[in-house]
Amino acid sequence: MNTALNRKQIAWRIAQEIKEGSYVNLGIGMPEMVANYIPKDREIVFHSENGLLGMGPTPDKGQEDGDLINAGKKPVTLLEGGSYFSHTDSFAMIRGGHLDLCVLGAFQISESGDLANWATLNNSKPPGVGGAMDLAVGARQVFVMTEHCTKDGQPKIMEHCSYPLTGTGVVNKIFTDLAVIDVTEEGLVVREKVVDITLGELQNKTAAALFEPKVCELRAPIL
Amino acid sequence: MNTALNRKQIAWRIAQEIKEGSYVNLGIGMPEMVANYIPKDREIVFHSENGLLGMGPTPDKGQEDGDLINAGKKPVTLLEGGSYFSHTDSFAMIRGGHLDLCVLGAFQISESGDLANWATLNNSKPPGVGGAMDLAVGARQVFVMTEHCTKDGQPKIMEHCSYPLTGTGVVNKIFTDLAVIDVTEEGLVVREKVVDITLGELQNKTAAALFEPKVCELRAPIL
Amino acid sequence: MIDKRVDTIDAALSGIEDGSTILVSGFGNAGSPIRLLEALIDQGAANLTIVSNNAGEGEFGLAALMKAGRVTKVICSYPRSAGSIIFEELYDQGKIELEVVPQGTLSERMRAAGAGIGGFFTPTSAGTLLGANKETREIEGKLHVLETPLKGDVALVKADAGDRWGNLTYNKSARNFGPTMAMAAKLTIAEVKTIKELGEISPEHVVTPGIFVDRVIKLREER
Amino acid sequence: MIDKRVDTIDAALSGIEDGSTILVSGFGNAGSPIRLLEALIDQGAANLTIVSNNAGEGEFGLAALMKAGRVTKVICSYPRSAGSIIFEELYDQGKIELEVVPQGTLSERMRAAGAGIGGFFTPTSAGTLLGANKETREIEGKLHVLETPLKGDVALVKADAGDRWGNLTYNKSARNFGPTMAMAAKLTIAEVKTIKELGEISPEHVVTPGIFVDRVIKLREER
Repeated sequence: MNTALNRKQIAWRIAQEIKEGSYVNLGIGMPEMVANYIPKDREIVFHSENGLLGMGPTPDKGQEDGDLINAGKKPVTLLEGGSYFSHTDSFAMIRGGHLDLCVLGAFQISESGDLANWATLNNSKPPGVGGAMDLAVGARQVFVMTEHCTKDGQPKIMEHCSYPLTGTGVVNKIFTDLAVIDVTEEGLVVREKVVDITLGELQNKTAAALFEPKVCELRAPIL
Repeated sequence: MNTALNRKQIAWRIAQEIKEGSYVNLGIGMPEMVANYIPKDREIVFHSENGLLGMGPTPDKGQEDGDLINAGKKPVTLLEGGSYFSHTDSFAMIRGGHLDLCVLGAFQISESGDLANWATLNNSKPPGVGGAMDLAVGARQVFVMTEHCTKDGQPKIMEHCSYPLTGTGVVNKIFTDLAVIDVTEEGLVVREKVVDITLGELQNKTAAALFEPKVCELRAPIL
Repeated sequence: MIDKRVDTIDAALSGIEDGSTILVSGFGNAGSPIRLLEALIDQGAANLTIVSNNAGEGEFGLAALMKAGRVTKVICSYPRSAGSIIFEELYDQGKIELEVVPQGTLSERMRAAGAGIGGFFTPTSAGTLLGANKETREIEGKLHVLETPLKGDVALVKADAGDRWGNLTYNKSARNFGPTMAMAAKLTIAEVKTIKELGEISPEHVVTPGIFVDRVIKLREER
Repeated sequence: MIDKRVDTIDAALSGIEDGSTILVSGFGNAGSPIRLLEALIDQGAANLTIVSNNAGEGEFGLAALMKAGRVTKVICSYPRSAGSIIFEELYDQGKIELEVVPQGTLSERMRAAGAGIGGFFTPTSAGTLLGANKETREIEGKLHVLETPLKGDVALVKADAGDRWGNLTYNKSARNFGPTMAMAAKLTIAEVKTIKELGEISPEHVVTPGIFVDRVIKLREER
């Protein structure tokens, strides 16, 4: 049996961590899935950097509006209580420290919380940064949502990132298919891991030292 | 016969100078009078630093609204096409060079266009600057509206201001009860003067060199 | 459920500590949170630094708070209003400190605090007394001074309507400093005339999105 | 009478010169002034620097202008959108220069240009490739980079409604860069869906006050 989480389950795990009343920006791609698993009794306000606060779910087929899209340029809706504003005001929210949380994807994360998620070493195509650097430095907390290793098995969590950085010392917590890891001043502290991997195996898949004062079981419902 | 202009007439003279479609801020006090003499066929948009564009005249008695005031904190109205905005946006207009013209009062003006209009040398009361420094550096053109001399006959136009400055090299044109003077890179150029003063007398009332390549008659209707 | 509405002035002002920097909206009386200011006397916080465009008038609102001896410093653009008697008395007695800031710089410094800007260069006040001790730099031929962000521990803001998410609208020129101060404080408390149901304020017309607001209290107009 | 409405696309685009820096609103297609961009091909201006969040998609709008060989440089946060084929082709052929700017910095740099800010410090991009050649400074323990204002010769902005004074409103998340770009250019041209009578847009709901807008043209929606 493999208890590694699938993407939906990582999204679910992150969603459990988001407090009632939080202002949250979900990065483009995988992190967007987090919105689907927010516990029903929690009211969360989602922010989108293109000028939305109170972003709601994908509209029903035929109800899409080209003027109402999210940062990934996909059609969304706006909840009651939501608001529209300019890019400048939107990034004032981000950069001014008004977002409680931002969830981002990552190519690499360092043990000191550096994040690399916008460019690789060999960019065959022109690199784009979008709002990643603003979100990384601006949000009060930055969660990373990622597979623990790359597709070819290379660690993504390492002593130092080799890819160009998005921000330095910005990541607070890493959620992978195998573990939940806090980035602390003392280093990477494993808070949870899936049952069928040993701490030794987890360390082998991680290119930075892991600390394990007290590790809980990482589990998610079938999704 | 004394042809020196009274305040209404100085205001009238300045009003003639304001072009159709201009965005104009009138400083608190004397400069506010300029609005009364804009030729009827010219549409001018008045800005007030407390967040108004398209400011209209004083409301009728009983129609005053404490939430609709000008920079001098007096009740005003808003014309059709006007808008309300925050102080930050209002000063973005001022400081970003979007106002065509600002008319300010002055304690002193130097021949290089320095303006002193917010504090004296002996401030018995705590000095306030308000928006004067922002307007002085931000407006595309700064007109000064002033008596040519102080009440006790001292020149207000001088080589160097002795009072604390509002801005350096900001004044473009000076309108007094006696003359209209351009501040140019070559110095102070008299464009107009009232008929019953000689150029020599005007120079005597001015503590900086005046140039007079071609002086026209300054006159205003009876007001 | 997110609910920023509070029922009592005590709840609205709870937690404001001695020594706080308090941003107070308003230009003259327009947009001044008079009731909150007067209730702050009972709340008891002392040793306050007040950031506001003016230094109060008469014996109500901000002036009453000053008269009660709670204010040790005022940061403003224009302390002398018609009837700023209390402030002038305290100032003459050396009982209150004054920092005069140009109006546009005052607003922009608070915006910088709200928008995560570490400092900015402006030509306003360059070459004047108010810019005298500031770092300067010539940019495109114009002398600029470096200004720092001005952050509040608390903002007391008067708005027109508010909802349970903290969205705010303002009335006419009473908008003035409200939107900027709401962004610039750790704790933003808004006094409103009307509480609206969520969604009643159009998302296109929200002026201050709820992310900037912590508490909303409905208060009767007093004057 | 002030009347910023123009009847033809030729009149709207007249005077745009070779070598201009053009600010183009929009986030993906939302708020992109597609018709104006395509008409700019006929207008003939070449050697353009385009400032826009993205680098066009498909073969319409911005992409069409690029395909016509009129664009020598793009300043954007995210050149690679779904279908940014034309840009990528030109980039690979070395026919177009690219400057990647973090999205929030892009918007804030234009706001600085519009608001008369000579430069500002931001932590965004500090310690990364994009901040590598910039002046840095540690402010409150955080590394900041100095960013300069980004001014346009022209802004092409898509709004929702406009009036003869140039007041604009926007639709939903199509607001994005419009209000900021309108402030930041010498010549701002707005494409609107509806022309309103003066006063029909409530002064409380104007998003871009007319002072920032030079020309308004009503264009049919194309897509």
